[in-house]
Amino acid sequence: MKLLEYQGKHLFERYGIPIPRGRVVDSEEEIKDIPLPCVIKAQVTVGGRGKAGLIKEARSEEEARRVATDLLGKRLKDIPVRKLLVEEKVEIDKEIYLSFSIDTSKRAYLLMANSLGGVDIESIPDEKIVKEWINPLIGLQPFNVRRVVERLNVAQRKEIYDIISGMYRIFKDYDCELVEINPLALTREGKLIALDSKIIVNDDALFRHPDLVEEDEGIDPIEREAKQKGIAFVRLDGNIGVIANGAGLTMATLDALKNYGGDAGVFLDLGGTDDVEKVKQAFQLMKKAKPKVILLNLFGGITKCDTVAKGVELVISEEGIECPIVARIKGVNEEEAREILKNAGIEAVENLHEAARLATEFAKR
Amino acid sequence: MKLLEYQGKHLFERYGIPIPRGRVVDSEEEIKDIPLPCVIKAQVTVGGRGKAGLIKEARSEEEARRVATDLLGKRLKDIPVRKLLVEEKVEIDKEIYLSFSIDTSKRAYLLMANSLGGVDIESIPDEKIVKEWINPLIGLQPFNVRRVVERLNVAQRKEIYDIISGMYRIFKDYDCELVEINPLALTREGKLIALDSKIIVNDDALFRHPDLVEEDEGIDPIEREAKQKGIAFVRLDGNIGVIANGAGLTMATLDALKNYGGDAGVFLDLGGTDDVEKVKQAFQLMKKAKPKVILLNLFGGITKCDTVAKGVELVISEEGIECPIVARIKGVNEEEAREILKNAGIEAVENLHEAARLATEFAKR
Amino acid sequence: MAIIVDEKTRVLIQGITGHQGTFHTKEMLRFGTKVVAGVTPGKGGAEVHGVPVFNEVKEAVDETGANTSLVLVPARFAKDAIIEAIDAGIRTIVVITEHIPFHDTIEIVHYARYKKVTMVGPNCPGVASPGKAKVGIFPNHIFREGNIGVASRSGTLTYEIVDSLSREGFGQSTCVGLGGDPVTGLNFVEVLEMFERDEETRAIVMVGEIGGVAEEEAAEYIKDHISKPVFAFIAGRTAPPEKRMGHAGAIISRGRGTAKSKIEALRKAGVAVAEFPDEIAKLIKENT
Amino acid sequence: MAIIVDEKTRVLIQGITGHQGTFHTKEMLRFGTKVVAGVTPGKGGAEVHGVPVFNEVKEAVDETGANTSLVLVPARFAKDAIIEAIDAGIRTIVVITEHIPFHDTIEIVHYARYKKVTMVGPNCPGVASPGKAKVGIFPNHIFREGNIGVASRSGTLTYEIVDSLSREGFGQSTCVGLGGDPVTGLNFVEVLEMFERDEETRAIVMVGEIGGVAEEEAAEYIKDHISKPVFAFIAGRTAPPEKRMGHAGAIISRGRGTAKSKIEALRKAGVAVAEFPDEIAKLIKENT
Repeated sequence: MKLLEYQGKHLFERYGIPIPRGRVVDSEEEIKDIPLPCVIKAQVTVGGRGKAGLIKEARSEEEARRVATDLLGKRLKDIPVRKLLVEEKVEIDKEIYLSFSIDTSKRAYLLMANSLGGVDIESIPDEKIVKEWINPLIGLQPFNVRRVVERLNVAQRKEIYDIISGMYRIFKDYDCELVEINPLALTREGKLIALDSKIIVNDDALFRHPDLVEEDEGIDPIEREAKQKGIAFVRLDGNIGVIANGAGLTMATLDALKNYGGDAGVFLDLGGTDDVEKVKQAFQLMKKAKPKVILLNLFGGITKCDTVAKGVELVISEEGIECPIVARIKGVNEEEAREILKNAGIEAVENLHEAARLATEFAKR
Repeated sequence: MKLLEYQGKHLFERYGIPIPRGRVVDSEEEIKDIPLPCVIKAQVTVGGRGKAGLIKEARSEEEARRVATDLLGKRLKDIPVRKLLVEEKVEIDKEIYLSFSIDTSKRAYLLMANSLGGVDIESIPDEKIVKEWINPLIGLQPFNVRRVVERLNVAQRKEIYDIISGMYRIFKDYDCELVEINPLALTREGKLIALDSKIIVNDDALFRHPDLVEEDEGIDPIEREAKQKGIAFVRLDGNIGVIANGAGLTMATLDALKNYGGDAGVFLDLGGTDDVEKVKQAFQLMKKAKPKVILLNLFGGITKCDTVAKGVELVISEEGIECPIVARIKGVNEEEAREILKNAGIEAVENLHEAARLATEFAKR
Repeated sequence: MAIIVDEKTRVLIQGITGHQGTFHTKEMLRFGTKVVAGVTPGKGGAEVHGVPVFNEVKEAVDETGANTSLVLVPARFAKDAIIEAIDAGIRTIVVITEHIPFHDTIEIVHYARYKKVTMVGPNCPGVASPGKAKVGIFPNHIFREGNIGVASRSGTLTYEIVDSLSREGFGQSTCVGLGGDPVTGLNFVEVLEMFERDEETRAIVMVGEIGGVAEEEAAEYIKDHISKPVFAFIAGRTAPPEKRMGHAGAIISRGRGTAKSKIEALRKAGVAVAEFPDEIAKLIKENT
Repeated sequence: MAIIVDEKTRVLIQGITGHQGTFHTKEMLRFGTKVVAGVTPGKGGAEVHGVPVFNEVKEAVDETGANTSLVLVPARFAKDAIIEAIDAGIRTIVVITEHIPFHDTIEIVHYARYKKVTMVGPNCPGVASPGKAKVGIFPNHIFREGNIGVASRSGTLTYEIVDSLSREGFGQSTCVGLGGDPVTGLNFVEVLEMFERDEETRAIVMVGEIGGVAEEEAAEYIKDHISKPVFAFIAGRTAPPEKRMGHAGAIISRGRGTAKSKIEALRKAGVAVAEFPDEIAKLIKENT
């Protein structure tokens, strides 16, 4: 779960990391007694707010209200702007990048820092990034922080030390995949202030953090529904709806389509299930995404082929499926599944090549 | 640092471990609005309060005041009773023993439990004690607690589980060497209450716990002074004052004395020092303990022999030392040391046997 | 020989009394695996398909000599179950459970290493050495005894590939499901090393996915340390960046972990990479 | 050969610029030890008796090839310093510092084991292999090259015993100060094992103290695993229970850790136990 900037900053505040004075509003009427001049920032978790013009400044309350009205009507990558963070404008002398994340290959926590903050860390050459790996069994030690502070070349050593320590505590206490400050501003007055926050909490650990409430960001309602039902559903750019069991197999199906010139519009992983009802739900979700053709690729194991076939049959008989379905069936009970699908008017092929070719053909009609 | 019972119980309360209603008083006048019937317990850290008659009951406020007046005048192993804990009397159905300590040989934390609480754990046969070892890098896990709770055979599983978890957090948060509840009472009403607390905090970690204040228990003023000065000083039952450098050497000197029939009255380890002033302080402390003879056993290394000799000479010339001194000097600068001591009227021997024999002789005069 | 599990494997199933536990106990027994014990706290004394159930792992190990554990418990209890198994002396742990909190997994992985315990997974289908033992949830019928070592980050895709290998006459020495999480107990490099040392294994098949750099690291390792022929399939060539493709680990993040980079690295290391899952058997035929 | 430290030992001193650090740097250099670097945060660039000082251990290791660290930093910074040394690739760590918080020590000891680092101490005088290297604070003049391995929980008492051995013609292969804390990186058992394997060592001297059960465990181990003659001295025969005799570890607590139980256990294991420190040389003469 990605926290919105203001949610992250609330955590920063609780952990002693300085943030600008300011507050969150969801309408222009709330803009009163704000620090001036101010910065008004759209609260969305997708990146690229700055370039999209969703971060603006204002010098008077009147201007701030005008900016707010304007921003609250905008969208970024289809996500509507519903909240704004109004903050004092800070005069910046220097910008620093700081983050805690995970190095999956070293199986360690990774502390990164750079004194050229403010830009995307990806655009900074690797040798200019200070990296420090932390063993999870022993945790962050003072020397790790010292090594980083030393290389940032900033006089406020004690303050940075405390900020890094606070970030680490958030990282651990909240099961984070990422805690990032970019930039940490050094102001003209020599103060350090976190101008932005980026925090990603591990979804699998959310049960330990009932205090974190996901903001309704107005994301794709089908993806939301799929998430609630425990189905892996990803919307893509093409027009072929792919359903398979298992993430690897679903990806391999997407790849096979591409080999024949077809483009998937939905990635839907049934997962390991032997429940007709769940199969039905998956096809109902798929229907909502309105693909031109559905490609079903099944390797039966725990998820038995006939169970899936029954689910498909049920959806067809109860509510119909408008687009054609190409089915490739293998594994446990494949014969029974073929029979059921045949009766429902769907001819199953045995070969992924053939299925991909056929689906692409339908999609291009 | 050993916490007094009431200090430990304050920690228990903060960590959600149930304790009896009650309060601490240091005079009989404070006994007002107390729970009745009550138990009045002398607050001293030395063991054996019960047997010494320092835990009493009272059924009325008047009786309680009488008991308090009596207790506040007593001593246990020379320690005066200065505070009392007045608590509600609890009707006990069953008594449980619980503790966290350290198994130095397994280098692990040790959780011990027993359903025959209320007596000294040392008197319970080993096979009747439930033991669970916890690796310090991974910490207490739910299964450790379950294994213990399972074997205690008490219906209040959830409650015991929470009590054990709370004890572990105290153990870790406060750098404890021991956190013990003996007994944890199961009351007739089916409630669990910690009737006693025994907590030992690692002295070397006290700098991390400024909230813990050592109670002035009126312990030996010389031992207190030595502690403040960073000198290892232990009072023993004999009449020979032993000063050596290094704990092992000091112990070996005590043992050598015993071989010749002598008994040490003071164990004083100079430690590794090359400071005349500290040597002087050590001898001043020793003088206060009024030994019949002082046995100085020195193996010079970092602590140079002549430095110690100078310290002794200084004390003799400035204030005098009444009892005879037997000195055994070896190692770095031993010749210079002999010379200095000779001028101060002390003849040094080279051999521990000879020194022990001589000191014993002086002590028996 | 085979790797990780073999005829000496004595399996304990943590979470045996659940729906999955009961089902897979039967399937593993049918495979010929020595399933000697199960553990479900509070259910001690019960039996599942003739396998005795205990309350605690220590008890189960002491009574049955179990040396390998299969973890099927729910995600939030997994860390506890795994540490219990490690402390009880289990030497190999196969973790099927998915959605284990990431910070739990990373601690467990290090603790297992400290205690010199081999941990496979989490979020994996298990390990199977045909003819010897299966510790996992793979369908039984796909395997065939033979000399191909398979290591995979995927689930059903592995089944598909193993099935096609078996049909084409390429049996397996051992098939290892590494798991789809970003951090796992074993990565490709460790398993490649085991297969290289295993006399029974003649060729190695790697099934990779987008996300992370495990395949790139494997490619580096293969160059210098693997003498046996290696074949690979990488899923996710057409996956868009920043979207999790089902698995927590299957995500192209910040430009890293693309299929392209993995395939290139592997090819540079002399690995034959298939375009379709069913092409692997053909590649083996051509190259061995 | 010798154990733990030898001619390949390249020493880094953590806390080199302090009073103790400066003094012992000179003494170790005089002993012939290769002291190659020092570390004191904030003092990088300085020199101590010609030894370069760095701000960080990693830097010092990279520049000088140090493989062994001597820790002299104050107790409250010791954990940090030791983890830094372990993470920087130091293979042997000798911790002189006393009064390290106990919970810090126990974590460090496990972390060192996980990383396969040999840790000696804390609260110990160090390790010396006469003619090769001294990493510690022992006086130089007491040693003499030879074939006696010495392992001790004590400080000056060890000096005294080593000195008397040297005077009587019994030189030492290696002398190891285990440290006086209740938990230490190496105990008698581990060092006995090293001495047993060390070809240069012909006989072993143990200097024990009251407190803990390390001597009793050593006795058990000697029975089954040590073929070389072992001699011992145990300090504290007359110490009263429940009083700390100087060291944190030297305490007879709850009836355990008495000198009597240690001496009996050792004698049962065939170890000759001396009554006075200077008796050991005599016992060796009589028994070898």
